[in-house]
Amino acid sequence: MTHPSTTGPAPVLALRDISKSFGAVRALRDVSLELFPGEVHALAGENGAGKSTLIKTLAGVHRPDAGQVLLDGEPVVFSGPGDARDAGIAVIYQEPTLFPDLSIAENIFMGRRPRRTLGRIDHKATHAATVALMRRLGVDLDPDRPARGLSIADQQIVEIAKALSFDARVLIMDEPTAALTGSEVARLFGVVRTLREQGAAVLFISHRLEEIFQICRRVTTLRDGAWIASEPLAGMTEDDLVRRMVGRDLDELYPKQAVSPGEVALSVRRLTREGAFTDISFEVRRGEIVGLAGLVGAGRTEVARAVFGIDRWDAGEVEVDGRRLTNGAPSTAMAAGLALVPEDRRAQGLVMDMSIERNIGLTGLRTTVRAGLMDRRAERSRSLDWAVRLQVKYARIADAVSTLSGGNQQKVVLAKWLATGPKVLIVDEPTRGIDVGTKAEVHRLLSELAADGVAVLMISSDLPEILGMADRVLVMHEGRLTAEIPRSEATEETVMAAATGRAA
Amino acid sequence: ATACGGTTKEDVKNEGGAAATAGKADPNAATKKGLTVGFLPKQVNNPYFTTAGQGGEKAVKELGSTYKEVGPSSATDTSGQVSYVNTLTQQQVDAMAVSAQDPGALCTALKQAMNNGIKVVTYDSDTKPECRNAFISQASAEDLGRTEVQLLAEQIGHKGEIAILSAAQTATNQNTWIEFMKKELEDPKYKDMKLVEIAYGNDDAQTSFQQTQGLLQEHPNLKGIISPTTVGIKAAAQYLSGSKYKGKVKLTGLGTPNDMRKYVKNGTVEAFELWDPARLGELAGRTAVALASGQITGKEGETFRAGAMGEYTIGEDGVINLGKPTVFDAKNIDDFDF
Amino acid sequence: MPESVMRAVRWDTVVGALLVVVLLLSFGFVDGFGNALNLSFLIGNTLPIALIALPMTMLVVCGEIDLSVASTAGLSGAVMGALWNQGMAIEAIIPVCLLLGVVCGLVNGLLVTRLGLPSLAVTIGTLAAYRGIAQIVLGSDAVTDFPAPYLDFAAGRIGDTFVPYALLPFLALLAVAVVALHATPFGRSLFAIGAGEEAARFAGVRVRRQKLILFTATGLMASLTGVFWALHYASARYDNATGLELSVVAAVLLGGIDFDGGKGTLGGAIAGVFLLGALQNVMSLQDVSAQSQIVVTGVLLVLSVLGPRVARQVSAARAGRRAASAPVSKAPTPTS
Amino acid sequence: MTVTAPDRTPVTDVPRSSGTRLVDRVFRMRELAILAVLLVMIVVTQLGNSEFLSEQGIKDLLLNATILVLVATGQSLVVITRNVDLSVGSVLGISAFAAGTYLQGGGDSVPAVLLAVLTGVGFGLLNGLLVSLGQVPALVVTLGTLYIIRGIDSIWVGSRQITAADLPGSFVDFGSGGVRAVPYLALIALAVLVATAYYLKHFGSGRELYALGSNPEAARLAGIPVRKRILAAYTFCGALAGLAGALYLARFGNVDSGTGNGYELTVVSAVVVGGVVFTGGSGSVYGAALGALLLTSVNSVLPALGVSSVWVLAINGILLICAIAVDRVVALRVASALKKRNARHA
Ligand SMILES: Nc1ncnc2c1ncn2[C@@H]1O[C@H](COP(=O)(O)OP(=O)(O)OP(=O)(O)O)[C@@H](O)[C@H]1O
Ligand SMILES: Nc1ncnc2c1ncn2[C@@H]1O[C@H](COP(=O)(O)OP(=O)(O)OP(=O)(O)O)[C@@H](O)[C@H]1O
Ligand SMILES: [Mg+2]
Ligand SMILES: [Mg+2]
Repeated sequence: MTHPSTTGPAPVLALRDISKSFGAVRALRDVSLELFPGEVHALAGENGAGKSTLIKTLAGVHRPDAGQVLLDGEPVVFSGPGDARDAGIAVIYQEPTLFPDLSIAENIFMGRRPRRTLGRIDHKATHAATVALMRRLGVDLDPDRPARGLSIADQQIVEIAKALSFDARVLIMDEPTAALTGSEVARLFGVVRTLREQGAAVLFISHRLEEIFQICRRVTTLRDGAWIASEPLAGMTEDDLVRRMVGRDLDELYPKQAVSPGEVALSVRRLTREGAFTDISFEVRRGEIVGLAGLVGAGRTEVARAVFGIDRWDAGEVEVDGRRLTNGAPSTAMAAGLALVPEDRRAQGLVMDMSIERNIGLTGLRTTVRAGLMDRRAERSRSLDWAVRLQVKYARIADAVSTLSGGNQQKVVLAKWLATGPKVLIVDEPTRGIDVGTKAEVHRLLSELAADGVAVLMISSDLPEILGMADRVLVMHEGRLTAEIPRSEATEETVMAAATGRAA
Repeated sequence: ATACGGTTKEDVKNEGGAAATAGKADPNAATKKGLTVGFLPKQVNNPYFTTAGQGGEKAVKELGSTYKEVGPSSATDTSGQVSYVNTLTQQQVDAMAVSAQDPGALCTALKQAMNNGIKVVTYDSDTKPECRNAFISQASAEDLGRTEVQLLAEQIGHKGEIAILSAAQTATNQNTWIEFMKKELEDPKYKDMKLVEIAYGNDDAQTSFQQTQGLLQEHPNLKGIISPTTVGIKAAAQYLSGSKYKGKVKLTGLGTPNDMRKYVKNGTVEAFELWDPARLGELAGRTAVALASGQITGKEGETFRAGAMGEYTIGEDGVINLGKPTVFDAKNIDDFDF
Repeated sequence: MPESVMRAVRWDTVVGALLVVVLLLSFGFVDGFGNALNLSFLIGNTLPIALIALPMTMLVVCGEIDLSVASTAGLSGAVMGALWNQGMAIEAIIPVCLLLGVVCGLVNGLLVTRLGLPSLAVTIGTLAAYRGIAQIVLGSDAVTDFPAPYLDFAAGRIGDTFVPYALLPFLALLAVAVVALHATPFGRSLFAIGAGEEAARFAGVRVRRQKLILFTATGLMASLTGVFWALHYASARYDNATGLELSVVAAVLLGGIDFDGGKGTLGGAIAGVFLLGALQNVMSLQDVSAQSQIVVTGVLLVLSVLGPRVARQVSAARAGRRAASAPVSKAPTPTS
Repeated sequence: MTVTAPDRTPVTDVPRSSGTRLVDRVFRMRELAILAVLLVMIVVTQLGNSEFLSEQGIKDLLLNATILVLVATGQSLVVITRNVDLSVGSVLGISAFAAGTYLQGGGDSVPAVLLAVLTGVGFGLLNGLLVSLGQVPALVVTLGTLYIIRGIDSIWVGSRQITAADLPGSFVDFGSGGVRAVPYLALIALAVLVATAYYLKHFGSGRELYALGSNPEAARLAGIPVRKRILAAYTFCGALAGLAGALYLARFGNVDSGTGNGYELTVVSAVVVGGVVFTGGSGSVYGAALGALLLTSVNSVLPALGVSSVWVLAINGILLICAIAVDRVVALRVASALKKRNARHA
């Protein structure tokens, strides 16, 4: 295998010809990788390329079917995640793995808390250490609050804090930034740079290519479980990287079609939910894509949940196509033509143990019915249709969605809601964890839907995505709408100003 | 039928239920050998029923027949008992001796058994009379009820508040005895005694324990407790012996000598009574064989010889009385072992 | 191995097969098993468990449980007895009892769905409460004099066949339940609720309503069982059917219904019910003691969860070997 | 991408006054709710019957609770790990009989208690191995072992029984004796309870029990030895059930094949009433102990008030539901207070 010659020390961690299969799926085929101290190494590939599987193999979660893991040049066999941790490898998994009932501090220090005599836990020291970590990341999370109820972004931050607390030699991060906005990402990168200077090796996965270019020195690309290349990023362009990942040139990432908006499809008036958001009013017209921007925790998700009826609102009203929605009733919202692609795909978007087919079918329980009974053939063809349209990569449509890669799971969530043929589509972080190729596809799809007269409300923490796709941008700050910016005036500066509350 | 066309209790009463005991008794018929007699206690693994079963086994073997015992492992598993009746019917035993968990629930199954030519004897706890050929009563209910009151009255000097700690609220035999206790208390010589409460311990040690505690707390002037159940009296005795009430509150009722020996010796209990369960089982076994041999049919007035136990006469409703219960106290308790 | 075969080796099919094997062996080798009378005993005594197992399976599939079923049955039996003693007509009593069951189920359902209490805790509470009310209603009475036609219907069989009359309505109910669980949107949503309640809610499934319906149906079926029990055993007492909940739960678990929710089939549950019933019948006929029967039930339960797990590992190992040579699968093209 | 300064205020230098306060407070409030219910009940009873809180009365209350407290303590450890042990009643029964037979044969008290505990440990290990190695649903497995152990018990015991007369007098006296109103048995239970609670709060492996109940998958990824911990929880639960068996023998002086029958529901009720959540990860042994005390006290309160025993069962059930409802309402209140407090835009 040809690696570009690297100056400096020997690799701390290396994979040699690793293969791993799940049942009939060959997730990794003869993949090799070397991680050097003091470098940030990117791992790139489409959804389902095998990135997470590779990381789990490094972390001792999966035992490779063939091949070797080398630590400091010595072959090692990790019998479990504990072994990898003891070897100085810290991992942030793609999906947050917190203990909802334990405090944030306990989550961070689980298993290796500061001790007092007789092996008792030093609760005070744990608390202080957590405070210090939070300060380093520049966030304000109470170390004593339970992890239950944290937003995905906050969960991700706790995961990062957990990994940092190890002072590990090797830090592995599987899409740590997927749920974060610019400022948190910047903070994170600051910390990562410090670590790098201290000699740690970092393996970084992200579907946001600009982030890869921002912080990484080398990149390893995977395609369909196979190793494609390991090379320095210097001199590469985003297009080069995409070509490696996808094997072809990329379509335009933001294929926004110009549409002239029709009549009002979704109208939200003076909506208030105590403790979450206050006095929210806006309209979305047919054919329009409206972006909803804001910092993490601004309350965007809460607005979407309330509009769809998951949470009850305390005051205000919501209309879809002129029909008033009942407070707290998702089924009537659905009947009125509303669809919500939720932010947390694992808990809210999918029934993980159910098949792809049934998951997509779940939103069609009212339509794929004949004489009161399920019409299985209609259900299957509806599911297959959408799975294929969204290029979900799966072995069998009857497989549980839990066996899919993160990005493919996200596609199933989209499929499930697009299959309802909504009039108003609310998408909350629709491309979180989706690779560039598919992201372009999702954007094209949203754009087409809008062109067909669907009103789209797009919540996203990916500012370029908002700017690229939205006809209008609404901005929230601390539970209130602070700005409405037309496409022509929307720039990073104007949106961020409103999001941080600096502009009225 | 009533005006609205439904079937009510009245209609059923008018129909009347006649259970015919077919055939005619031949007192001189030979005792058949090689029969199979199935014993079906309320609960297997219950020491009381095991002792009774041993008596039955002795009798049946002596008469040259085969003894077998089946039964549910819980005393409240009525459906389990029903299916054991079905099983015995299915196995075509010649007679069965049943201690019924429920007077009505076994009826359908028992009648089915009788239709299949199987003789049915109940012992310890009866069913409705038409569902069996004969019932072996451990002692007349009247005797038991009245003597227990007499025993307690002597111990407390015919004066003071008393209470009863029974088993389950539905236990038929308990309820009959309690009725007779109340009747006995109507006698003027008990005018200074007052029955203040009947508590139910469900034949469960812990519940009986707590019910005893409750009785004592609620009635600080309580002088005596009657517990006509072996489980209840044992639990009450254990509680009393470890509490400040020991010796002050008298306890009597139905108990086995082995259970109660310790409490009689340490002064918690003066005297209590019981019939001999082994004799109860033996009589049940002999009656079953007599029925299967055609010596009796279960009609009132018929008599038969039950080996060394002597001659027995069938009373009203096919009831056969075992005899008077034995009273145990410090003097005689060591003569018994069951 | 062909996919269809692989998929057929699920625990519920195993239980079904086991039932068939037990029946065949018993017909062949156990004296007195095969005749019509015994079979009718077997079916009659198993029906109460089977009746409650129908709604219980659905409840468990959607991640809830109702331990108060036996008490509800006891309560409706007690009320039936009490009203009968009052001189009310049986034709009027039975609907009243069924209505009572609906109320009991509704109370459970409301406590679970409105207050958000765990159903295990709620129904342990109502298990005591309903039984207690039954005790207050009927006290120490045992009512046995129900009208003969009703008793005959509940305990009798069709001519000399092995078919108890009561089996026919049960089969009808079974058919309704199977269709409801496995072929309607309602049933589909139950599986979704059981496997991922929040995701189901986000998909517009009316979680609380579905659960309420199920609890109510469970109450109804429990009271129907109570009425049947009182007539079948010709005895209405407050402690009728005590402990039946554990038998139902054991049978349903044996049938491969996963208590975490979201998995299982009614066929499996009913096979589990009758497997236990048949085994008990056979063991009794063979003079196996009650104590040993308990052990057998326990061992079966443990095997019922260990079995599928071992099977899964074996088939996973096999699939792994196959995959080594197979090409990577791509997204298939749509078939329609 | 432009990076704007985060508007979040940095964390203040002074850490909030003490350790894991907030999470604890949630538990503590729930325990207080149960305690309040218990106290109200006792005060009302005392007003209605002055004998209730006499020395004997208090002793009885404590004695009644002892055995359930022990078993509930063990059970809550298992429930915290998102499992359950239904076989505790059977284990209690068989270990009580084991200790009894040993004593009957002229053995000493201490080895007898040890024998009971070891019997419990044995069955606890069996449960733990089946659940953790087989990775199968605990409910089914322990329902299975409930039947198996009960069956073995009744085959072994048959119709034998051990009565107070068979036991050394000192052993039986110990069962009902105590320091004034405080029975020895209650002191044993209290010691076990306090030690367990301390362990759960202050030791890493104790916290790990909560962690793996809260999110088993995450626990695996965090390198927690999941199987070992579950096995330990079951063994401990079994040991306490065994100990409870020995104490049962001392207290009631009577064991037969039915001892402990149906106890599992009572134990589960106590644990649930005590606020230990069945989906794992939260609850405390103090709560479970309070739940046990509440349940057994109800059984003493009603007879002491002269409520006919016909009503006891119904009232029991209704009280149980009220207790969990109160607990739930309190929990919801705390949660919403928590949310308000943490809302970043107050
Ligand atoms: N536990 C599992 N069982 C079966 N198949 C699995 C399992 N985990 C992963 N796979 C399969 O392995 C392949 C690689 O998945 P992996 O999660 O590594 O992808 P990824 O590169 O991380 O993708 P993404 O960018 O979407 O996160 C996919 O086809 C996936 O379906
Ligand atoms: N289910 C929940 N329980 C408790 N708190 C919650 C819950 N969901 C969100 N929150 C809190 O409410 C606040 C608003 O979160 P929300 O998710 O609405 O923000 P957002 O603008 O959508 O940000 P993002 O989605 O980027 O995290 C956050 O502080 C979050 O921690
Ligand atoms: Mg991934
Ligand atoms: Mg959000």
